[in-house]
Amino acid sequence: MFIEALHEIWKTSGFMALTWQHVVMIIVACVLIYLAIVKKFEPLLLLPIAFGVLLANLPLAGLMAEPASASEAGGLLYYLYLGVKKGIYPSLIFLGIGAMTDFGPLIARPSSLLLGAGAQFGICIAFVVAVALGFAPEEAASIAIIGGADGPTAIFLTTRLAPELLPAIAIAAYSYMALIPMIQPPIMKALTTKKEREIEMSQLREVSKLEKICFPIVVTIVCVLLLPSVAPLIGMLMLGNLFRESGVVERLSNTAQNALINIVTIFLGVTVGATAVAENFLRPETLKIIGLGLMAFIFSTVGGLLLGKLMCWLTKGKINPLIGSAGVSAVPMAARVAQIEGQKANPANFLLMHAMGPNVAGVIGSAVAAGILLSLFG
Amino acid sequence: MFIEALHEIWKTSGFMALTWQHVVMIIVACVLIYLAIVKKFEPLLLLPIAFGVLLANLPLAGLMAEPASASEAGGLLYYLYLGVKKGIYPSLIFLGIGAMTDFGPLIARPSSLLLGAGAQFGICIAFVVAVALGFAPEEAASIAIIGGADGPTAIFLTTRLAPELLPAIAIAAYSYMALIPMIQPPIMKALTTKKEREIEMSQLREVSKLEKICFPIVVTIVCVLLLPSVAPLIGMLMLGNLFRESGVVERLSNTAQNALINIVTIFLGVTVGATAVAENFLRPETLKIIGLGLMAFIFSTVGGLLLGKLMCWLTKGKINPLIGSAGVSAVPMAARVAQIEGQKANPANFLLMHAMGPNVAGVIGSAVAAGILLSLFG
Amino acid sequence: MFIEALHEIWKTSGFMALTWQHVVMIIVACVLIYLAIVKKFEPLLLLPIAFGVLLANLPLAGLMAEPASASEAGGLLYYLYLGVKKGIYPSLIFLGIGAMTDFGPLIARPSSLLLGAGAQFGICIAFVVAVALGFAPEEAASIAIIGGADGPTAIFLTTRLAPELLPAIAIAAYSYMALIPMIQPPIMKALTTKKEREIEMSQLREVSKLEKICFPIVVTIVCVLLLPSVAPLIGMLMLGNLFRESGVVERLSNTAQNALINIVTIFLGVTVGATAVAENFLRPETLKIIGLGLMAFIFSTVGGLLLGKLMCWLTKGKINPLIGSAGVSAVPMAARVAQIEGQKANPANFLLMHAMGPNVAGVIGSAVAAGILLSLFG
Amino acid sequence: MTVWEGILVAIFCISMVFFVLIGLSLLIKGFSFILGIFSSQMKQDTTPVPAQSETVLENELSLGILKLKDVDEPTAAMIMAIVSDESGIPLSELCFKSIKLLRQD
Amino acid sequence: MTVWEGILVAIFCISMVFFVLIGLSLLIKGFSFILGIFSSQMKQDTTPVPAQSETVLENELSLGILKLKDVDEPTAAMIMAIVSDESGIPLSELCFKSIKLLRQD
Amino acid sequence: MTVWEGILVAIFCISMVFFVLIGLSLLIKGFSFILGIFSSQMKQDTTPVPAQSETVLENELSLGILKLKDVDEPTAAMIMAIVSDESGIPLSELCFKSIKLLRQD
Ligand code: NA
Ligand code: NA
Ligand code: NA
Repeated sequence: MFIEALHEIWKTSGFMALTWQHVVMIIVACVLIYLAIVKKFEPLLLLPIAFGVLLANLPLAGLMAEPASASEAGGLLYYLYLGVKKGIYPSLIFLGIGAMTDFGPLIARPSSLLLGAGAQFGICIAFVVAVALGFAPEEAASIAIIGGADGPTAIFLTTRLAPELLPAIAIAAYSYMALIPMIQPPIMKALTTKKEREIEMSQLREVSKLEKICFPIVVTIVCVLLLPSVAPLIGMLMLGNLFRESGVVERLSNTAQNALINIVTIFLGVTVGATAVAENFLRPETLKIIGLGLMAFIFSTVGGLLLGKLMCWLTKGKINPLIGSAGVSAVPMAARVAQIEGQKANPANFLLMHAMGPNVAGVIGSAVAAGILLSLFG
Repeated sequence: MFIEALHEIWKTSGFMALTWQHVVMIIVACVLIYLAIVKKFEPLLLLPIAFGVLLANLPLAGLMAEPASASEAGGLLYYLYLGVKKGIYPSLIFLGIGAMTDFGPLIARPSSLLLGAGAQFGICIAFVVAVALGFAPEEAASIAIIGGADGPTAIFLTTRLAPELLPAIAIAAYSYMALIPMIQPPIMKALTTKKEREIEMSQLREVSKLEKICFPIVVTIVCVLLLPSVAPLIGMLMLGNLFRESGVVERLSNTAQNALINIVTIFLGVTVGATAVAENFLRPETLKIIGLGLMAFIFSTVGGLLLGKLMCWLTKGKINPLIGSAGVSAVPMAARVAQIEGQKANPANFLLMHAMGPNVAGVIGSAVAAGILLSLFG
Repeated sequence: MFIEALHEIWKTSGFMALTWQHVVMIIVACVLIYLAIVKKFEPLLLLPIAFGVLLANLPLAGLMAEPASASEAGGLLYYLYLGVKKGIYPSLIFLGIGAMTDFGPLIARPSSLLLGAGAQFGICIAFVVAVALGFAPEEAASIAIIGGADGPTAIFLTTRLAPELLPAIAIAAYSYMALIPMIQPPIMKALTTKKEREIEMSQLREVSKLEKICFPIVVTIVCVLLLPSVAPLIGMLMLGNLFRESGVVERLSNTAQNALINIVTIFLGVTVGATAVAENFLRPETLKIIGLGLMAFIFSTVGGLLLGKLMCWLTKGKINPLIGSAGVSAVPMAARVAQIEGQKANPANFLLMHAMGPNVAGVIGSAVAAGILLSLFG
Repeated sequence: MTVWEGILVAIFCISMVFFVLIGLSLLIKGFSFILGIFSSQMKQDTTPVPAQSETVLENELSLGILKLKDVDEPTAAMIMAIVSDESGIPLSELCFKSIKLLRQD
Repeated sequence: MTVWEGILVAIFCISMVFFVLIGLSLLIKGFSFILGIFSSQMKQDTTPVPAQSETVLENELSLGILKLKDVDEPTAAMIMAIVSDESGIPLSELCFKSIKLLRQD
Repeated sequence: MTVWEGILVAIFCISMVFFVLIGLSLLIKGFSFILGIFSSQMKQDTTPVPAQSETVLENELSLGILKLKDVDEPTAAMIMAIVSDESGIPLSELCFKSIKLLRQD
């Protein structure tokens, strides 16, 4: 009986069921943990995602198991994943992001929105190439949105259009967002002249509190009327921003920025990671997605920079084209990269606040792009 | 194809589906946002409610859409609204309120509970008038509870008795609670003599920690035994208060007062607002509800004041009748109004702590009234 | 009609339905509240549990009522209890505990894990006795896990194996954890000589940050591969610890340690308490469980101490056997008891950090034991 | 439901509210009385219920209840002002148990 | 979907993005203009948008906007430094409204 | 289940617990050994495990690890005492990285 029980334990242990695919995925998880902790690649999301990958690929743990019947309990992560599946978590993260974001620089210079639009260029390029590589349109759209450089938007769109690609797209999106300081500078140097990079911009005008309060309301009305499918993202982003700017609900603003977004981030990260089981991650598609994602990022940067150059030319040198690259979103990393590159060319050059305009515009831009893709393929 | 897609986008955009009712509701939402931010009308709830009204009336956004099938996802707010529908949020808000409330002044002078009972008078008047106006008894009860001046209680009762009236009742309840400093003073001046308002009250006795700890337990046992239907409200209110007074679970008390109540407030506000779609809000009933709500508030104040006068007479001038008006709940606004009016009549008059007794008694009073109405019509 | 309504209210009031069993349970609840507040018996869980017992035994309140139909709402605690039933809360509590726990002392002296294993001895003894007393194996396993001295683990296992025993087991587990300073010292004195208790231990080596980061990853992989059923507990415990040690996601670590664990603790406590309705609590089994639980605690302490003595002998007096008793988990109470007893014997004796190793090892030990029992009977 | 019935319901409702709350008030009075007897034996851990306005309270707040260890009163006052300012809590509502100085050498 | 269709979709998508964002930008411009007219009558509660780097900002922060009650500037500066250090918020991002001293006797 | 079977299960259970935890302990030992070799090349970012009691620790806490900028030690100590008092965290558990003074002019 002792031997039998031991045999029973062994049979039900994960070692018996371990395949080389599992081992590869565990190694992938460890690499992601390494990137998150040591290389500090967007650790707030990549660390939970990586641990989710680890947990999902330890065989027989059944953390993502659906309940076998109504009376039995399913896996822990199955329940937490419902918030991803129903699109709740990305919206709540946007609520927190809205409460953290100062749209002041955008309101002070509304033309930033153009740069935020230009930096969605990579989405289009990646979409075309993905279609050419044989992806279905829904899949191509989900892959292309990596170029929006916005994690929650990418997760939101992918859960609705191509849920089986979710882990690859989420991991690619967050990894490239973390790689912004490596991806963007060479492109910035290649596409701009030193003279352009040296341009100092005039100080932004002061933005009144009233403008800041009206902004989220106006943006919600216009964007949701034009693109109803984008309501969960833009609506929550702007609600969070209204909490922030109204100044009368500091409690709610603080909670949206802290407890709520953190809880949701943990649940979102772990469960998105846990969808990366070997069967649907160790496929050639994953490599294609990683490649397409990089391409999308590069072309988004290119788009933003080229539009920046155009605006520089139109304004006769009042706009430093470097701030265009900040239009990819990835707040506030991309704006900081613009600041650093600007200061390298001209130590007296402080682009940070000027780059924040396109930077936050990029968040709206990717959400709008997601809304359009959702209208077309949803 | 390009034209087709554009046509498709246009057809699926909200502009096509926009009706004048939507526009009216959007304007209502903007007015509510204005009241919440500029006039500071209970912004913690009115701002989320107002934004919920806005989101729900941008056509085709489908934020409150039920899932078409088990496999498809419903709207974001549909899921968040489940907590309202199942009566979970109001109870959790009461948990937080309990953790914030000091029942000391009530324990020091238990006769405050009478004033808290008197100030439910408006509920009865409004109920009779609502029945006379042709509302069904369930609807009349839900409308009347606005006179309890207690948001979560009103929402709790309405979701159980007349869910289609929820937005109107919630908005009316929170708006009038914010209007307390305007509604009450004229009534107070009309019903009391200057001599009465000048009465200084003797200092309250010290309340021992032991009494404060026993209070929530005793109230729970008695109230829930008498009115089982009130258990979710009184039970959670008293649990929160026990967290506070026990002094051994500060962590839980803090979380109930902060993260938990704030998260629930956001979800409750936005989703209650989102039930205010044009079809069931732009009706004559809504105007009637707003009128009945005001009436209920006025008669609740009258009831509290008259009972205050009676107690003043019975105690031979030891009770200042102004504290009766604080019995409507609306903690701590109504108590502050009593303090201000008392000090206007007699600058040496400090009624705040004396008014806190009836004020917190009013919370229990409205919950009890809700329990009775629920027993009768639930 | 008036009389009728009064009769109706009375009939639906709890007084009519009150039985002596309810009264006994209400008294039990009050005793538990007394123990939690005045005696400070693990109040963070015992206070919510006690209040849950109170609420569940006020008749007709229906807080745990299942919804009668899909459209009707169930009781408040029915919904909150879903997180217990589906095993979500214990895992989330483990996430928070992981974020609070420093495994450094365990890594510095890995042999602590042996002591953590020895202190699961009471689980075995209690299991055998429970089987002998006629409990079904699933029930016996759930009762035995009380000896693991770990609340969330006990709740996790019991919800899966013997949900009807949940309240008795949860209350016993948390009560005995609080009683550690009374249960352990006599056993410690009986089983060790004064000379053994006087042993000073050499200072622990420094543990590098790298080791601390690798630890949760390695433990997760090994434990979950060996015992997949333990994944929700060990996985979340180690994820929390990785949040803590990585140093790059302080936001998530803080939220896991505060808002999240507190919210879950409130919900878990109240709903676990609310399962203690008279019918399934006032049974001879409950007394048996309480007795078996005490026995399990005693034998766990004995097991830890005896293994401590063995290790003391093997290392020729380098290990103070007192730290063995800390292996029962009950972090950090058991470690403190070891410190106090050590210092009584030798005022220069600082065992706290040395006892923390077996203490945190005990958490892993009980989780592993739970995993084995779940594999065998789940 | 006729208006007449409505009036009856309303009267019934308000009388029930009074019945429950008067009952509660009597119960609390009784309980306080019983606890008052007990508490004479027990250690009294009472908290005063402030009946005066906050401005009055602020003046009442004496440094006497503070345990000051090697800190002079002005420093203590400054520390209290800092904490009050930072936390946004009016001084009248802050409760300091002790302020001690760490090595003023 | 053929590549050709894909290109059309892509062009359509990017033009829609531009269309929406240009629309928004014009709307914001218009709104700001209208609000600018109104705000001349209204009390201006404006917050400056810092365009310089943070280090520059730190120097700009003048004690002038602080209401100091019975507190000298060095003490105020020290208090600000303490709060900044404790909370981990750089001084440039902290906003003090007033620092007052309670009884310096 | 007979008692005899119960005893077998119990023995099996405890031996499995020992098996898993001994395995873990060996693994950690091995891992620590391997990491120890690596860490000699790497920058050591270690945290000491305090083995003494907290009261001892409090004395060990030296101001030497603090970067003091234009602040004298007594002031620094006072600041630390304030923070400790406010936050309720004993000084032995607080970790100050630097205390700097802003314009003592
Ligand atoms: Na973007
Ligand atoms: Na009331
Ligand atoms: Na244990």
